[in-house]
Amino acid sequence: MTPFLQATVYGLLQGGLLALVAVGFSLVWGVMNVVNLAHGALAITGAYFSWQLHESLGLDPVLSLVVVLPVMFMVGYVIQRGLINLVVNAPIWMTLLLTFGLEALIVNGLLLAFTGDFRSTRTGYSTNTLALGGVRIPYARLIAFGLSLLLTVALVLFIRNTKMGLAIRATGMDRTAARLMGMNVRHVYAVTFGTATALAAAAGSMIGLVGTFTPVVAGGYTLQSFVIAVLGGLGNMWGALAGGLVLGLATAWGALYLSGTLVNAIAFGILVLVLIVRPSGLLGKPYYEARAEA
Amino acid sequence: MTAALETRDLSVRFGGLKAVDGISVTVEDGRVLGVIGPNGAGKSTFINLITGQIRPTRGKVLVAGRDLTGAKPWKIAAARVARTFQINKPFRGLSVRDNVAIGAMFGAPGGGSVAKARGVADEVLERLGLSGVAELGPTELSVAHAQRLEVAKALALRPRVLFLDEAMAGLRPAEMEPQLELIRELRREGLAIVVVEHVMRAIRSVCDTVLVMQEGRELLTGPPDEVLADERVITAYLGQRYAERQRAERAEAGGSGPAVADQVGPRPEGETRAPG
Amino acid sequence: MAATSARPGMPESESESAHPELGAPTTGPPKAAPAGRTTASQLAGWALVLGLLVICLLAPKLFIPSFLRTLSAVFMFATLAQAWNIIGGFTGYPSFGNVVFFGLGGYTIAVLMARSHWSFWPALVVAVVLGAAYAMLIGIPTLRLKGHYFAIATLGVAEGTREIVLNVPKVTGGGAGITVPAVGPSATTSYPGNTGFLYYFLALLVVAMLAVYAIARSRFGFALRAINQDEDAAAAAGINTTRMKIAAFMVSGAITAAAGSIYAFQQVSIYPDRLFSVDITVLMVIMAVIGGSGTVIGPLVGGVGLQFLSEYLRQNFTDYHTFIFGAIIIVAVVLLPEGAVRFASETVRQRRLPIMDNLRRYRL
Amino acid sequence: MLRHPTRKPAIVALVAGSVLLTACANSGGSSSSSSGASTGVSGDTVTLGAAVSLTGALAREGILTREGYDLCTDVVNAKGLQIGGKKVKLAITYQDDKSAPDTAGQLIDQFNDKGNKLILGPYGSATTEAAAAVVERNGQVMVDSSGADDKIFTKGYKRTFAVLSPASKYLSAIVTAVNELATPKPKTVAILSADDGFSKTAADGAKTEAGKVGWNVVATNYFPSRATDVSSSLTQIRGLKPDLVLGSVHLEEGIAIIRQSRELGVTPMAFGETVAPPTPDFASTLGPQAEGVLGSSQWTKEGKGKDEWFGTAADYNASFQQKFGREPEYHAAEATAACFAFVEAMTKANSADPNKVLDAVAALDTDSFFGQIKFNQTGLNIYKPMAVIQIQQGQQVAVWPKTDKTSAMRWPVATS
Repeated sequence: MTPFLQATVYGLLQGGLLALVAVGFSLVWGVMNVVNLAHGALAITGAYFSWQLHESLGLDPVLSLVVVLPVMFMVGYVIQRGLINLVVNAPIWMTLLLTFGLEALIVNGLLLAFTGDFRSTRTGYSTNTLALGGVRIPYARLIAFGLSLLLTVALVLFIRNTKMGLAIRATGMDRTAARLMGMNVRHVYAVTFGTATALAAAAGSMIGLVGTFTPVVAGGYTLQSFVIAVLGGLGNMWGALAGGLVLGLATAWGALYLSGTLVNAIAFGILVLVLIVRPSGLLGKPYYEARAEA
Repeated sequence: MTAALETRDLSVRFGGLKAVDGISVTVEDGRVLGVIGPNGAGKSTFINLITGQIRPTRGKVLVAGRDLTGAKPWKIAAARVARTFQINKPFRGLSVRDNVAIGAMFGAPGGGSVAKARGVADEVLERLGLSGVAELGPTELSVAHAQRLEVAKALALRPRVLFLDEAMAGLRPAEMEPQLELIRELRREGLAIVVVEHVMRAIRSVCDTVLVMQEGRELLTGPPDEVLADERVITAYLGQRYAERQRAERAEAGGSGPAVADQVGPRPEGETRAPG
Repeated sequence: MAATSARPGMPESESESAHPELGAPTTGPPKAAPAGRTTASQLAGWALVLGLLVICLLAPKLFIPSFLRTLSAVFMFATLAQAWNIIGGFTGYPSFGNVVFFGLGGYTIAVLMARSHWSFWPALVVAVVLGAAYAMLIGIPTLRLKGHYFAIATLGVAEGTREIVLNVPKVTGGGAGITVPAVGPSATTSYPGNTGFLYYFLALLVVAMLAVYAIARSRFGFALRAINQDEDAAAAAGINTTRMKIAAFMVSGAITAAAGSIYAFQQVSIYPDRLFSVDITVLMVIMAVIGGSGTVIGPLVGGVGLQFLSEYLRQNFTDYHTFIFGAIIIVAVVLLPEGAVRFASETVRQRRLPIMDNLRRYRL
Repeated sequence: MLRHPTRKPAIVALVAGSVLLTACANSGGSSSSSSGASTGVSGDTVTLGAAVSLTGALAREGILTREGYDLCTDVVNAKGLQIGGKKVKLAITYQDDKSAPDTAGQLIDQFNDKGNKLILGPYGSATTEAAAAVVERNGQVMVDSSGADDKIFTKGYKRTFAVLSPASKYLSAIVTAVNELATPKPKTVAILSADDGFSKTAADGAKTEAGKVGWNVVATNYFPSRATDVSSSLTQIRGLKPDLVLGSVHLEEGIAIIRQSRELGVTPMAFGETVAPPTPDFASTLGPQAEGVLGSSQWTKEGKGKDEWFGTAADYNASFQQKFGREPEYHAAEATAACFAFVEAMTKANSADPNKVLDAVAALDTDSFFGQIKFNQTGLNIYKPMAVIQIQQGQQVAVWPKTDKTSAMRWPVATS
């Protein structure tokens, strides 16, 4: 029983962190119909940012978000406004290629700047765990999980209750109508992408807190974001959270009871299955546009 | 003789919404059925149910007596049922000629080679007066030509049943007449035609029967003049308040002319023109 | 709406939607010309292409061994780009998992040659058939999906297939890879060497070019283009869209599997990470799109151009080449969204560089 | 958006043609300038070719390998290399194989065309294997610095030599060392391994060795190569309470095992891992958690042996520190050793002619900062033992094989 509980707890904690990586990805996809292949690279950029602040100023990764979030928001804003907006109306593979180029640029830029060395943001509480019976909960992962929940809730509140949030939802549903209502779509898109980038960077900071990173792991996080975004339904923020938790649990249990080498196969199996059976995701309404044929 | 097209109790639900609910119609060869109703009444969905874009949840579709309920669109096309779309759907990368040739290539029974299909396309274009623009791209056409292209694409299938979904939309009155003449001509040739229109002049001038739909259901069926004068139709189309006002106006004028004036009715683009 | 036509290149004017590819295509051609008419200039163009092929056939005499190998890679990627072009360019279904056929082809010949001691040629036939069959198998469910959903589903299939290959080490060798018996007593087919592989890849490229050329002017090609432009209208015009899409995917899969087979034989030892690498898919897409997707010649131009470019960058900018390549992709996507081939023909037609048109075309 | 076949075919073909022709012409032209293929000496420079991974998954280790090669040229050129009675400069030309085996093979061909017949191995088994096949065909000579999978040496290649121990020795060395040094001896061992070829071979080696010394292997568990979350594997073995946990891993899985073991309360007497602990990132990332972890290393600065170029292992350590400002890890040392083997062979042969160098490498029997080097029929270094290190006070210290310089192994090291 203990291995099961332990794997469950760990899977949930890991899933919560992955959800934070994916929520911005899902937002961008849902609102702008852009699949951002550079999302993982932006998360890892956040990890380096936070790590650098910790190394040079001794700033705790959670505290460093005060700096990381606004700066990365601006970075995202500029990328969208200056680059992605240029091709946002193009056939979808164009944005895929553009963001792929962006990913190559960021990852190799990080490699040149920080080398390929493995990094980890090591804090005083990195090693401590909370033992509940036989189940152990590492504090760092708990913090990362809590932050995930907090930021997801904050994002939902932002989207639901602010004027800008309304604008983002409106443009996501019908851009022409939004424009007719006097919204500056370019600005709204850039804010959306900036928000997604800031959230990715926050997730990156947490990745540095609970584990190790190097520029080349960026692609892996993008792939996991795919799975989670599809699982949760595009642009659905609660869905992203649920998708992350489901993915975390599925891989933890799969590795425990089947084989550790199957975790990726499980993740991609879920992805394909969800797409075919229920392209709207677990929480979404049926997404008619997803299908070519009724 | 079996009717060219028959639907029995045709229905579809999207979740809780009954988009089309129990529509039964019969269209004989050489007859024109008009379908009218306010936006959202389910007119286009009704066509989509027949031509296979949407599968019905209940009811039957018979083409010349053959049961084609829920068949895929290309099966319907092979049964010589052709349609236009409310929003024009040209193949933008292809020339006007090739747009039409596609239908002759695949839709016509037995199909044909690319060269043969182009030959058929040229004939159709000639007939519709589009020969001059055969080499252009569909985005270079005027609205009138674009609407004709949609019809040409459908005719290339050599249909016996033809659906025209708002083929008059966006046309100026002068441009409408040739289109109406074409419909009359096709009707003389024996095609069974279903016309979905907001342009009441068109409905009155070409239809043998008119079906009025409201919220997915049949409100009324009958000859055009009768239907267009019906109180329920006016209310459904123009709303309660406007209907009352018009009734008052009519009483004042003492006239009894057609209630639904030409070219009234909500336009798909939302550019509703006030009647009168 | 005014009684004028929508101006080409101004897609956002009226029917703007937040999901452009789910609705109507976003732009139209300045002028659509008849397809499939054989003209003198076309013949001249193809004669030139053939002439180049002859030159490249003579390459073993003209060039040094490593160039043969580079050229083999160029031919292989041009072939892969062309195969992607069938499903992605013509049909408009952007497969992001086409590498799965490459890996499948490679592993088919490796397993048959290493474990069952087949010789290369019959194994190649099996690989091609399997490539087509697998395309059908995954195409039936995934080709119901549109746009990004299809792209992601195929990506998932490719990654998932790699994981399966990794998890059956008894057959595939798993992560340790598998070695084709190419030399020594266990070899079933003599190793063709650099020149041999150059011919194999060239032959395959010619096959792919001819296949796409034939498709482009056949009914099949018209059906695919119609599906790409508007699937509902295509179905209403009598096109069996399901069957056509699956057929296109199968042709694409078969050609890609053949390329993977030859590649595996050339490499001798193969590993799942390389044979199912998402990078290979991305290269296919980039080459086809930057050359000009949906054209016959574009993927060839893109494949040849980009492979040589990446080779040049790697040799001359050892530390920065990926960085530069990424930047070039970004610039190319922004400036040549319609591909080099259309850019060139537009330049000639308008007698000026249509860069600003391209910039405006997809801008928000 | 034209969906036509060749609308302007002439133009299009012209574009395609010019691209192809320019490319052909360029490459053809540049090749003609290559020279010196027969002697390997062009002017007064000997150039070795090295395909290393500078981008992609192996970029980290590839760059470390390049540093080892760079140090070799620095030291050799400072002391002066004499071949054929004249002083020649040693140079290495690098190309990035992008961590892809096919690219590595292609690069070896390119080196061959440019007259680079002497090849320094890439990083990693897959790339090395691809390179070895090409080297054999082209009649080049390669000294492999890090391709350790035993598979490479079962193919009968005559032109590839490895200065390092094969994969099967990586983890079994820790078993041997612990069995020799530990009291109380562990009775049970759990092996965690990545699922790539190299790691699996190493895990198999340890399993065999553990059987020989009479330990009970309670679990052998695999996870995906380069995984950063191995918690499920650890959860599975936690209940088995193994005395020793061995990891056949790369750096990221190695760090994850230690870190997540602490998180999950997996507390054996000790952990031992391949590859990861000798890498500086390991101790710097894990901090106190790294204390006591055993690692297998191809080389330690406490090793015996010396040569005229680099001196002793300690001297090598010093010169590396001087150049790069930090201590070398074994990746760099084995790279330098591969380069050293070429230098030594060229000196012995008094030529850079590939065939003469090949014979000289095959006949090499020399002491070095890397230990004694002598190759057997398959190209493996017969004298090469693995070393075992332990992290003590944040530093890696050699604990095995026993010499007068090595420190005592701390045992058991389990904490909390």
